[in-house]
Amino acid sequence: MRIGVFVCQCGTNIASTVETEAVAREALQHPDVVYATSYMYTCSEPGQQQIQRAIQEENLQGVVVAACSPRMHEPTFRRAVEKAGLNRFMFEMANIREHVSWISNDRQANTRKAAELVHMAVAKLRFNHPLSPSRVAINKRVLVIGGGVAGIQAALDCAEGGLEVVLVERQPSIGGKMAKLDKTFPTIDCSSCILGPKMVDVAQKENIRLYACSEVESVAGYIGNFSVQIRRKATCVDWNLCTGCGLCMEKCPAKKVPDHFNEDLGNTRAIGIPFPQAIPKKATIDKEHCRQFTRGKCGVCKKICPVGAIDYEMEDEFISEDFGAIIVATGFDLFDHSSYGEYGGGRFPDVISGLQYERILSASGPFGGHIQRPSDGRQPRNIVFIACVGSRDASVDRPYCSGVCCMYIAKQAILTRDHLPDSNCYVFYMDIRSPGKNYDEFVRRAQEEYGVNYIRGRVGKIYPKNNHLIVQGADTLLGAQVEVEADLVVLATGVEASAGARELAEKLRISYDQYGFYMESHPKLRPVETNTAGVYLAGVCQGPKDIPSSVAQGSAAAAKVQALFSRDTIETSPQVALVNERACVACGKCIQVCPFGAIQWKELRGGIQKAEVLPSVCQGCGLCNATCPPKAVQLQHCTDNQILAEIDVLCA
Amino acid sequence: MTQSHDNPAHKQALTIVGFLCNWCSYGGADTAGVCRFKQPTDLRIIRVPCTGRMDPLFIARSLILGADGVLVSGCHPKDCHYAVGNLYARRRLEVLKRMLPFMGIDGDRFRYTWVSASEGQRWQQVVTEFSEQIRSLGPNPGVTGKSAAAATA
Amino acid sequence: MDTAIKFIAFDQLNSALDRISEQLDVWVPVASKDQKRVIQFAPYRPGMTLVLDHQTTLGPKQVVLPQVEALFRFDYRKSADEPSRQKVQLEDPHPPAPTLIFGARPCDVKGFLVLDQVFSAGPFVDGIYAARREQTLFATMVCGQQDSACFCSSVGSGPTDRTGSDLWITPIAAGYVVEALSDRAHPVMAWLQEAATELHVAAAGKVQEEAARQQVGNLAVDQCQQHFLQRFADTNYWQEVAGQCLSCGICTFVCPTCYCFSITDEMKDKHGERIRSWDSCMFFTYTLEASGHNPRPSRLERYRNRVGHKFSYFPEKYQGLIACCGCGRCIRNCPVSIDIRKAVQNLQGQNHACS
Amino acid sequence: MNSDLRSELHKKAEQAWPDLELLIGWQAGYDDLHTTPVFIRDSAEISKLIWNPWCTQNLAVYVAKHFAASSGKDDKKIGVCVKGCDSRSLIALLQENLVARERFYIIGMPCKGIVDLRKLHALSGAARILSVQVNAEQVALKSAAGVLHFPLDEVLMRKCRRCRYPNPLIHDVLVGDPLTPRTDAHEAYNDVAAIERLSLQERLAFWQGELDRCLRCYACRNACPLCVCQDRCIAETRDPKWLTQYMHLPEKFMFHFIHALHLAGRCTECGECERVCPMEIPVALIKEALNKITLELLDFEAGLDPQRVPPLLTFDAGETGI
Repeated sequence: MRIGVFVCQCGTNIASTVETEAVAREALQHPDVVYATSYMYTCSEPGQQQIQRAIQEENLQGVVVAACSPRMHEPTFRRAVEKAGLNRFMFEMANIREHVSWISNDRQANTRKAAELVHMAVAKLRFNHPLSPSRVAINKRVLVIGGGVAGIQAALDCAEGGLEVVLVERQPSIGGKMAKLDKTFPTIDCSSCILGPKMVDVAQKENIRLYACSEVESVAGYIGNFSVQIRRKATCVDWNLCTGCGLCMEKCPAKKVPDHFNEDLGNTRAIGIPFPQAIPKKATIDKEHCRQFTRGKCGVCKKICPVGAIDYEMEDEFISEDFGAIIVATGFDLFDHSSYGEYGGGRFPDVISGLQYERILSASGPFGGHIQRPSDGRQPRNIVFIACVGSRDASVDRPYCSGVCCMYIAKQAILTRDHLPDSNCYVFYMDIRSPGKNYDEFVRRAQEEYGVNYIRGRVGKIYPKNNHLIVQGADTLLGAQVEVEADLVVLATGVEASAGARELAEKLRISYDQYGFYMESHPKLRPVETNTAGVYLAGVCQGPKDIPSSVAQGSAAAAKVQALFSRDTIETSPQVALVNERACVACGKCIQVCPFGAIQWKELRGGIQKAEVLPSVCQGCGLCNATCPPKAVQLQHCTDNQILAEIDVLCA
Repeated sequence: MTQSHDNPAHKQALTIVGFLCNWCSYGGADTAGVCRFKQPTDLRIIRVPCTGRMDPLFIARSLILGADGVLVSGCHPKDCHYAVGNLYARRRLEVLKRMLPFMGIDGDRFRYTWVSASEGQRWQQVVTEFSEQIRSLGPNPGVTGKSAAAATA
Repeated sequence: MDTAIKFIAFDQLNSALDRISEQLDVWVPVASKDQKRVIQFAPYRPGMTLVLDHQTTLGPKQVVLPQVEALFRFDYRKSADEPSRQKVQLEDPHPPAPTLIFGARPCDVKGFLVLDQVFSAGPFVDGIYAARREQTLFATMVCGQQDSACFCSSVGSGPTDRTGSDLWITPIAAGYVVEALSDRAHPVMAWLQEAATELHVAAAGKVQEEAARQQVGNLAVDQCQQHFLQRFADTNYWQEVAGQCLSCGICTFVCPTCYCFSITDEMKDKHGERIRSWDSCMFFTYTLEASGHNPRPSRLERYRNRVGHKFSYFPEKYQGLIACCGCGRCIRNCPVSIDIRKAVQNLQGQNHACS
Repeated sequence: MNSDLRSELHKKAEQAWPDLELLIGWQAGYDDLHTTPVFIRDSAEISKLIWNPWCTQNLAVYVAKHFAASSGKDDKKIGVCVKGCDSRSLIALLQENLVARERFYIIGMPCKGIVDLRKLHALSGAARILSVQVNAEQVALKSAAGVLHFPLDEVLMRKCRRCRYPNPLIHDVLVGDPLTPRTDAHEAYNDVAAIERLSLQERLAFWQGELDRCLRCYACRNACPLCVCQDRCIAETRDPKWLTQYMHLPEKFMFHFIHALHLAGRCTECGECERVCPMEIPVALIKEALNKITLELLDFEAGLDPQRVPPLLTFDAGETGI
């Protein structure tokens, strides 16, 4: 083999702590290396041209680039060598930036390490073989998990492009958190006025099938060919019959059922439609509170239902659907503020969360849009907003900024002043985060035009006194203690990963961070892809963000799916396991351990059994390779010999 | 690899072989780099798709041939890109870890751990701790004692 | 030059060997620590305890034909200005030093007579083997410890067979009586200080006589070349004698006459060695062809080849010399007690039980 | 001592014969101290079968390697004689679906222990052993130096002195009455514990000394009923190339790591690897150490329950402590 080695300086990113020239010089000493050089930016156009020229002029059969992480630029360089006529797998990368130059300033040790990493890459490359991808057909159906605004946007965009979409929503209605909001910042336009039509669109699009009250049970398969089992939870109402007339809800005798849609600020019935604009507009029985279930007798709704849709015996139903791609838009939950003992720990009815206040503000909310205290229905005069409750606070393991609270407090304060011009609004804040378009102007309006009192500082304590809540805090700008006699306290509760996010990630085989937010493929360059091909992210499930960003991600994910589906087939990676039939002793252990069912028996002449890998099913994990005692199964591009060659450079 | 360096921080370079899964820990090491989290320089990382790819024999061979330490790192259990690869791996790796001392090879020279792609700081901590541990153990005599001989030569 | 018969008292053995080992490399049979039964030849070091009352587990074959040896070393050197050009530099192994194998048995020495035919008798001479063989002296001991696996007398040797030896050692009650059998032995004789007395010589004569009377083994081998060829295709026969074979390499590795080897280049980066290592015809890989085809795919063909090679093909090629020294090591060490005597005896169609 | 049992064996083999195409047992070897496996294909040869404390070979070694793939003529089975320890190997093969239970007719031999020839030779010293008589629990060893008497227990193999399963755990017929096991699991790993008490340096020195004698003859591997790779063993293959042909210590360590780790959670402690080693390397200890680990860590012993999956071929997402 004739190998060329290209050591990137990455401007000064690498060159400042690694002697790239020396690394290239040493590389020339390794067997098969016939060309080695160092260059300022190997990934740049001229850098890639240099590689291509060397391939031509030096007749290179293999290329090593020592530069940044292969997770960054391996695809770039593979394309570059392929353009020059090499097979893209005749390429190896040594990571001398993230793993060398950026983690130590010891020039000598870094240079040594970089040289050894290059040596390992060369040693491995000597065992590389050209590999060619095969193609499999794509099932052009897309699954969207989560019917909040991000999921709705993704589903609509996909459907608009003619794709068949299945939208799975855990709740009885789509709409997500946005459906609960009264107005949206910074335009103060009505949330349900802008979301409602989109929800209706979902219901009306012929190529969107909506499964509400449903969850993803299991996911098998791979990009282009996922097979998903969906659990349709028993609603005890046959939705094929239910007309959404609401009669059952009217007559239901269980009247003290906490209204979750209204954040438990009011009561609802044990059967019903969560809110007037719900999509689908179908009734659901809350088994926890339904007398038929709690007391074993009632049957009022069954008697009253004009279409006979009530079915107490209904059980969860499982359906299997096949998809080519999956968009995950599972949203978020709110931080539970009861862990803040100094704010009452959930004990004071007039210390409420931001979302509860949204419901209070909402004309369709529990108080019909009149601002009143949950405790006694009195109209509050002094209202205190406390920012960063469950955000930017390492003591409750939420060190991150939820990104939306500063803005929604400003909005809520403005709306409060609008509704109750005589009221006083106070906002305790740490910093104001308002980096969006027209956002900072909006906050300034709250302060300047609406006279909201912004106090920079933390609240130390809230305690009740004479039907008021005394809010004690510090004003760090004045350096003084502040005490406000409040009637209502709104906590700007932060955003956290939704319940069950981790379990779903495990089913989808995507990663999540320590807080349960899903990991994108690359924080900047691949923001809606995951590391599992064919699974895309949209909305807050990936990290806190506001409505415009969620909608943008929904559209972006849809665009990714459209791009994927614009071809009829997809290349499958040739980095899959391969059985050497001669060495296979037919012990079956590979078949036993393969997580994907990608290995099966194959019968040769004379009834001899051998293992056989299905390359389109194999995901290339190499578990079979590690398990196979005679090493008859070898993971291509990560064979035993390749790993051994790398080890031997270091140890032998 | 027992070259000596003039820099007092590297009186003697160690050979620590790292086997990192592509999806989590390799990404975690990248994250640590991107964040400029400073780390000891003895580790040499070999990228594997999954810790499930790790035949314990790779580790045994590295230590037999005289690697001073071997570090295997993958996705957190239940968070494997391939669903269950690391669940197989942790059994196999733990069995090896317990077997090594029976054969006279210090089990402390081998560590396996789980670091996700977002845990750059944790990676820094793992590398620093393990490198310190290996440094305190000194060069691996291997099964032939060649490194010890080379050190005295 | 003093060529008289010499005597080494038991308590003088080490001092005698100390003296000899100043002049020559000396290999002696010693037990590995705590393992009384495993006896191998090892380079003599002062203070070593020799085990001379047992046959060794491994014969001294490795002294002349080591299990692994470098035929040469090679080094690729890259041209400084044109890295794609490289020169290869070869380096020969070190020349062998004069060596004495002390305490071998007649069967062990007989093994070398077989190896010599292949490596040094011509027409193709293996320089490395020949050089080492040329430098090696044998101080052989009359054998008095046959067991139920021994059959040296059956293959043209015996407990007092002096063929191939340079010195002859007879253990008597007080020590060892040493005679020179070849001119090459004279320097060694000169380093032995004590001359044997007449009493010593007489006692040695008695031991010799007693040993010479032993008929070790009753295997008849006169017609086995032909009989083997007649049995060649009789699968049932080979199933009967070797159906239980595990295909391990014990019989060949402990055999003093097995010489098959493998040649491989072992390389790291630009440096390496071409090494010769013992191979075993019992291994699947022995006749595995590059195509993947194996003409001896199962244990039966492989065991048949072992018998045929020793008792038919070899004598056919080398003037009737049987490639077996009757040491019995293959029988004694076989995990499933396969008896090569039975396999050879029954070739002739006799129903002769081997004890 | 065993003439009654021998005739019982013959009788039971005769009874089973109509359903058998082949019967694997032991026959007399080249002297009184040696037995050799016999493959009986004709009922007239049943009389060759023997059963005594010299019947050392684990005949399960032939089961997967030679006969697993072949299907019987007219549904006839393969008979195989197994001791308690050997039966565990069969179960381990069943656990891995390497053999089909219905293919085999298992003749179980409750076993009081097998004589370790090395111990006999150690007792007789240099003198040639002429004959050995075993009467109940006593051994009379006649050598050129005279007759020696000692308890049978003293010359039993190491594996027998720590045997917990003298009675075959799986069988179609039993020859003789079941016996009482001698030790509990706690004592079974005494030999491993003895090594563990050494310092790390002493352990390394111990294995360096032992493994240095290895010839890589692969007898330990080939005698192992569970080493099913055999001719494809990675100790010999060039692709992948795990080992060179050198005979340095790293190669020898590596080979034994391969052998042992491939048996982790699978070894049934039949001790054949150690018995067959011509260089008397205590290789079974390595596997025993691994068994101790898998027992403590994963609560698993190979070759007991045919339904259980070997622990390294499965996982438990919820397990803690590892």
